[in-house]
Amino acid sequence: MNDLLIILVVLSNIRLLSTSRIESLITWIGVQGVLLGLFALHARWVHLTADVFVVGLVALVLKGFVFPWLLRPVANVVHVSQEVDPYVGPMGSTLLGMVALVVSLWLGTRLHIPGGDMSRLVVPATLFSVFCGQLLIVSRKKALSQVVGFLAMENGAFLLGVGTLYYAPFLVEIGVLLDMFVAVLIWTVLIRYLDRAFHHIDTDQLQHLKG
Amino acid sequence: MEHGWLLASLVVVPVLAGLLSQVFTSREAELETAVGGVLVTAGLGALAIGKVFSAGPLFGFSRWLFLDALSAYHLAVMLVVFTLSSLFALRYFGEEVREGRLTLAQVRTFAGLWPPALGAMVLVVVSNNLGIMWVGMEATTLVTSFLICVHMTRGSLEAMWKYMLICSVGIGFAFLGTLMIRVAAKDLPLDPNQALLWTNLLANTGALAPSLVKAAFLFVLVGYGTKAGLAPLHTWLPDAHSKAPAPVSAVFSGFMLNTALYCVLRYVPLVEGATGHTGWALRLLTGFGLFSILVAAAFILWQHDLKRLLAYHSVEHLGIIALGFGLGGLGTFAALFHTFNHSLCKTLSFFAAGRLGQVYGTHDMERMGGSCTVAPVWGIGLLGSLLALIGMAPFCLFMSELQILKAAVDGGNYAVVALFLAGTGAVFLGALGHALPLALGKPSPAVVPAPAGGLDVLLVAGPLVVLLLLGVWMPGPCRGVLEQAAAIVQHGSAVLPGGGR
Amino acid sequence: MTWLLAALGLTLAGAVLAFALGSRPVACAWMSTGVGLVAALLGLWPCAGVLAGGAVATFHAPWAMPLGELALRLDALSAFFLVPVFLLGALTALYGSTYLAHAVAPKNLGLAWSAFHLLMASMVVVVLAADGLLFLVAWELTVLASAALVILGGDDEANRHAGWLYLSASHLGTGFLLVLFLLLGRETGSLAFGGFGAAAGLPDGLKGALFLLAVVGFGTKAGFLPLHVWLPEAHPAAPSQVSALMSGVMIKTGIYGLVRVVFFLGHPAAWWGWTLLGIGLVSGILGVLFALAQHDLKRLLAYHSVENIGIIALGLGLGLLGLGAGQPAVAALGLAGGLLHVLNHAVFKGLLFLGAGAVLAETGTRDLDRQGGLLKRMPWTGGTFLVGCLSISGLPPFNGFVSEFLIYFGALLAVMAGPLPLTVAGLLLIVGLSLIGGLAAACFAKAFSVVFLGSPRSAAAAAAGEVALPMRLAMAALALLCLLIALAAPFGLEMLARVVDVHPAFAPAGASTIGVPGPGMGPFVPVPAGSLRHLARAATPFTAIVWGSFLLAALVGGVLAWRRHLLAGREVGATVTWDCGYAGPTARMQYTGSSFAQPLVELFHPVLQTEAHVHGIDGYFPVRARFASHTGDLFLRRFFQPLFHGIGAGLGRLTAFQNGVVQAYVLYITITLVVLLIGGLW
Amino acid sequence: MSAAILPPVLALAGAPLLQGIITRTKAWFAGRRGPPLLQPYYDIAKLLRKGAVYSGTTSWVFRLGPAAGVGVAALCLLFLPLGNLPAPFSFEGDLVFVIYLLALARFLTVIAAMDTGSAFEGMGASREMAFAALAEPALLFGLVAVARQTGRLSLEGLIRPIDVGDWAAHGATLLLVLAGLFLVFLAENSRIPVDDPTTHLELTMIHEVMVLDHGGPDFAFVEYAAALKLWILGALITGIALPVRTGEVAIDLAAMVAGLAGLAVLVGIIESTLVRLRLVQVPHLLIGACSLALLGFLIQ
Repeated sequence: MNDLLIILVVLSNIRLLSTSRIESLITWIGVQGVLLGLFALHARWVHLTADVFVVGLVALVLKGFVFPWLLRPVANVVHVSQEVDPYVGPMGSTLLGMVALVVSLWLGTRLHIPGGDMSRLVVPATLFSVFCGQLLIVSRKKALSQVVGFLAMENGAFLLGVGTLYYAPFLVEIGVLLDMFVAVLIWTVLIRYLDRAFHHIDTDQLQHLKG
Repeated sequence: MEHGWLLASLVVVPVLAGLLSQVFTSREAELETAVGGVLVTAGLGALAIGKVFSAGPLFGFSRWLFLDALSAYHLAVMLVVFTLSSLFALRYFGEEVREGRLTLAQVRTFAGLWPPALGAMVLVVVSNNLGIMWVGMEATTLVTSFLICVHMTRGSLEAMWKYMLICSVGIGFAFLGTLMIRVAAKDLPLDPNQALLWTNLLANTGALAPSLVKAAFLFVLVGYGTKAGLAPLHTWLPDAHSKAPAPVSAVFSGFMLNTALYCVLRYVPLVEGATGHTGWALRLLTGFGLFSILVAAAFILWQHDLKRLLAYHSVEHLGIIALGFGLGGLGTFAALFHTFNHSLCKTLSFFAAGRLGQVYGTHDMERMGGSCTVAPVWGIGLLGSLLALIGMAPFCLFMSELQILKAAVDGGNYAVVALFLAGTGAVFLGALGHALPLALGKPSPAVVPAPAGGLDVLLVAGPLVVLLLLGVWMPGPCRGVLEQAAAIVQHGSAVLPGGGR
Repeated sequence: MTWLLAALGLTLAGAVLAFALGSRPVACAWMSTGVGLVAALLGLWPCAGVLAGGAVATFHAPWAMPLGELALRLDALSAFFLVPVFLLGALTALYGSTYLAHAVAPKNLGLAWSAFHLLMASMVVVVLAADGLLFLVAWELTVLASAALVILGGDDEANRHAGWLYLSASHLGTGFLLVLFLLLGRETGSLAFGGFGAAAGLPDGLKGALFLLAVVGFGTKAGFLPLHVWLPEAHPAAPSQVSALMSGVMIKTGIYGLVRVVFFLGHPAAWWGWTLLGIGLVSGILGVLFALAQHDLKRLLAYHSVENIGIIALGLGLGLLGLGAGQPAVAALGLAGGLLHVLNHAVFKGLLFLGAGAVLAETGTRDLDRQGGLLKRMPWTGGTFLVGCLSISGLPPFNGFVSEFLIYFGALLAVMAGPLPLTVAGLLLIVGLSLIGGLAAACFAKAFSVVFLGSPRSAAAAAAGEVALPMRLAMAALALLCLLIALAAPFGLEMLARVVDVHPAFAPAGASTIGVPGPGMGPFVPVPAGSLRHLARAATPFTAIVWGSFLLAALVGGVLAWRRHLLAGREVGATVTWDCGYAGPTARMQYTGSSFAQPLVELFHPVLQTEAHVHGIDGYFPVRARFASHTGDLFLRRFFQPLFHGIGAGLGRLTAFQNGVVQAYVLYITITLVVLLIGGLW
Repeated sequence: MSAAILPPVLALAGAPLLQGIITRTKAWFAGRRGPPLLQPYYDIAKLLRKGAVYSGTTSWVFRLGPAAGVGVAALCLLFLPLGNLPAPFSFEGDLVFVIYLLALARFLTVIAAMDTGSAFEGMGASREMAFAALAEPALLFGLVAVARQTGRLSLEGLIRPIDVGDWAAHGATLLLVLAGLFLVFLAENSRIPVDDPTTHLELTMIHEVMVLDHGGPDFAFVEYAAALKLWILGALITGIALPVRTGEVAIDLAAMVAGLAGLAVLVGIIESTLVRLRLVQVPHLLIGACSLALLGFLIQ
């Protein structure tokens, strides 16, 4: 079941790479968030305590629903629905994603996780999520796509955390999620500002500062 | 446990001050509240630092918070920079408030975020828990991002966007690294609540999985390195530094970068311990350090914007510091020394650049000639700090760079010696070429000379005198502090025997 | 040592006071003169004591600075180099009391004096320091103080550029010195000079590397070609009093450092001597050639500093070759000659720069071809300048000849007695030195006659008058010294021997010198009786030269008296200069400096690459014609500028990476991470 | 000691005679009778009896030059041996002293010329300094080459020991060195092919044009100093060229005097048969002189 959830997360990443519609990006990052929330609860099911449960639930709600809920209005306000002419298109991104998958799997074999009671897929999936997030940030031009990429990266890290540790201090996990939440808030505000100042959110055109 | 609240207060007080400032409706009162919060924190910090160096490390909250020589040293540097910058902020924004160029909302943004930024950075250095340390670092990024665009312009928005995106990516990597080190310590018989404590990890480095620790360090290095401005991860830095208001730039350059590097430092003894003291982590730091120096040299040569110039100097000096740590031995000591020197010096130069920018209405160096004539106090401040930055004796930066060079020579790293000298040499040539006309050229007749007040003189003379004095005289206690801090980076063990409640 | 510390303290106090008195120029000037003179008196006394055979004085205090200690040490070598420092320091301060106000903007006067005293103090510490760190700090202070003076010397772009070039060159040179001292420190255990003597026992390869580092690092300061490029820019830009100090004394700290380090390194390899000899020949000949082609009086003098540093290097190189070949007489004479030339050059170059300053103050230009006829208007300046010209050209009976004679003597011995390599070295040196001498004479014949003789070429020159008394006094004192040093040479040999004896090869047995020979001291054979035995061979010639000088004065005086006697009562008429029958000669018909130098400049065109800008007459009717020539620095134009521009352009390409595209920035991070991960986990 | 007095006395008395011999030789070649041998003496005596006219431009430098020329030349004579006749004084390295004394005289003459402000004299002065800078190394080189033969460092030490044996052993070296020294001799004394002292075109002259403005006793001093210089360099060449070392003062003396006279005749012959080189070629000649001396040094 754990492995299944992880594979679903990987697939959701590939889906993120292969779309250029902002709407679908936001949807799928939400789906990924739900998957991760479920994974957090399921992976730690045996050792479940109240605070771990709360963390899992908060993660599920935040990543699965709150973040998309915050991002979607922004996309509407700034009137952006589609990546036009990205640096690397969906096809290319997906292919690069495959390469990243291979690299992740190789790196996964090099990183031995103590204990052995965890899914062997956690590390490659984590790395793959991170690479996918990077790929989104690098290849896309709209600010929103990059935020989604950033979230995908963070999701990868979250995957590693819950996938390998049955327990992490409540304060740390909540602190991390809180930071996440604030970050997304700031992103949304910032994107609105950008749109107001530049009348677009094409980050490739933010090139006034150089040298 | 009684120390716990002292340490916690260092985080809480500034946050409260930030909140408190929001209730005022007078721009001056808001600024003063924010500055007051910083000053109170500085007083508390001084108390804590004094305790560390007189009685050993402080611990609190089940050892989650702690202050040892290394963090106390960084805290001291931070408080100096922050206090000076706050005083300068009074001067800098006071000017703009008087001229009516700053709205209440803008002042409110600044006053509300300025002390919490200090709180976030303090949280980084007082955390024994590597996870909380990360939380503090991320909070720093989030809190400071809006400080960049106090003056909301297209440029500052662009800079803020890049800052947020790049640093978030970096911090994301750092989080992964933090998790990996936790995973590496999975098998240790530690209470899960205590497993991410640096002191505990340090006590068990031998039992950590080496490959995972290595991977963790790479993620941490790249992640925090991004925030620290090591090339080629530094790309956000010139934009953010040049577009932020001067006091913010000063804090960015003077301490935020060091905070990030401090995080990396905490990992160094762990990694070295886990990989059997082969110098693997140190070599990486050396490489990043040298590369940063060389890259910064290239950009300094061709720079036109004063604040961007200073930003690249930060890249250079963070590179020098990283190099010092990478070389180990005397280099560690020197790198810590250099941390203070660079922070103080860079703070001063950003003050001067900011104030002169107000006077000239531009940061374009070609239009800023003759600052010693236009605004003698700040002109001298800029010239002095630039000379210090490029390693002119008898400023203390010369001394610390010399010590780093000695570490390299002693280690027989001739390639490092050559590259270091070449890089700093190129920086010297380039920056001096900028500095001389900037200070001594003929000002354009359109510029109105600006008078300087007592606070200005204090803000310039104070740092300059300290920089000069430390270059020719290092008091015994200072040396002791640096040696204690250096021992922690090198062996880590220095903290353990005396530690504990 | 107490006296020296007092002198040092006084000078430092002077620096502070001058800054405080900045708004009262007159008080500031007199205070500074007083400080300079008193410090010189205080400082010269112990130096004289040590040179006269007194005990080595040391001072030691802990220094709250890692790696360093406040250790000073006054041995014969330090004392010898301190003499010109104090001497010229005092005289330039005296001169400056009226001069500096001409050269520096009023608001900067206090700062300039402050920098002057700081320069003095730091030079004293450089020469006295017995600790690497202290030496380096003082060394950098010297640079900073003198650069400040260069920049203050004028309020324009040119001065700033000169200051930039100077600081940059010094910084790059210091880089080599840092490595040098740190390496020495690593090999001998600490940065204290006391232990550096152990470096004599190091492997040859390492010693060679140390030697090269010293040559490059110190050579940059001293002005070895081709590291001299800052010198012709910075020296003319500074106020003349400071040019005198920089050219006369400050660049000698480079020689001091080189000598000190070479002495630490013990037995020299043959190629060290050849290196210095080569540098000396190139610097000497090219230095004087470039000087010959200049129109700017102070630039001309600056190039002559390169030339004289070349002569000093020739002497030192011969000394090292002699040591290497086991010819102590050649070694002693070469080293002594080189060292004595250090003192002599300080005196006559100081004099010449002060003279140039007086001319500049009166006519307002450094351009040779706008001067003329000043000897009648400025008899003191002209007379003393002539003495300087004769001295620097190495002509008897002045001091330049004495030191060159010592070097010639060593070279002659090398030719006579040495094995073949030493013979060749001696021959090269003789030819080189005589060529340098001939060219220098040509150059100073030009400089003196164009400035002081004939009739004025500009209104300013015609209106010039003699300078104030303090300036005249300083110049007269130096001119007198030019003569006195030559006349006192026979008595000075013993002092010179004490300086040379600081080298461990000459150290008298039992005497403690720096670097007491340890077990691994290397293969050189200590000469028991020190160097005096060899130098004494020059006593007879020196005495003969002194008597010859007196006789010459008597003969010339006699001839002059006879002429006076002959002309008494006869008709002595005055007329215009005969110009082949042309009845209306004008000042513009005189030979200019450029025309005077033309045959040699033409001959050496391949090296000088003088650019001529001719705007001549073509056509049948007379039009205005113009001719201008310019000789830039070959090494600056053909080597350093292209090199640094190339490096700069290469680095400039890197800036394309900061292209403003945030995606690219993130990509850098990703690539870095992936590369590190793959590399780190492979 | 008595023999040591002879060379300087002879020089002081006989120097102008060499000039007379040269002029006479040239006249003979031209088929004229020429002026009497003692004409230079008459000239000097006549000049000494005249008054003086000084240009208003000049200063004391102008007046110092001629006197210094005579003084320096006289001082040099003290260190100059004449074949086997010893010099009154000698010390190790006196050859350097003598050469630098001559340079001193030249320097003072040149600045005296420049003092007039005349373009012609400037020309001469400029050329004089340029060529001297090249002649000096050649002269020193030649003497050092001989010194290496005899192992002594004074003029007396390097000339007196040269005997027939030396010529037999190192004839080639000495010959080459002599050739070099002879070229220097011609250049230093402003003879053809370097300079033509009798031309009437100021633009092409070197030494003569420098002294255009001197008159009366000053000009007498200039002429006399030039004669002394001719003697000094001539004596060096003769001393090396003629290995007559009998120890009999009279014979040695006669040989040297004859040698000097022969040298003067040789100069006369050269001046009659060769033409002056173009000025730009003079440096080549002097570099040639240097190379000859070097070659001589190398083959020993």
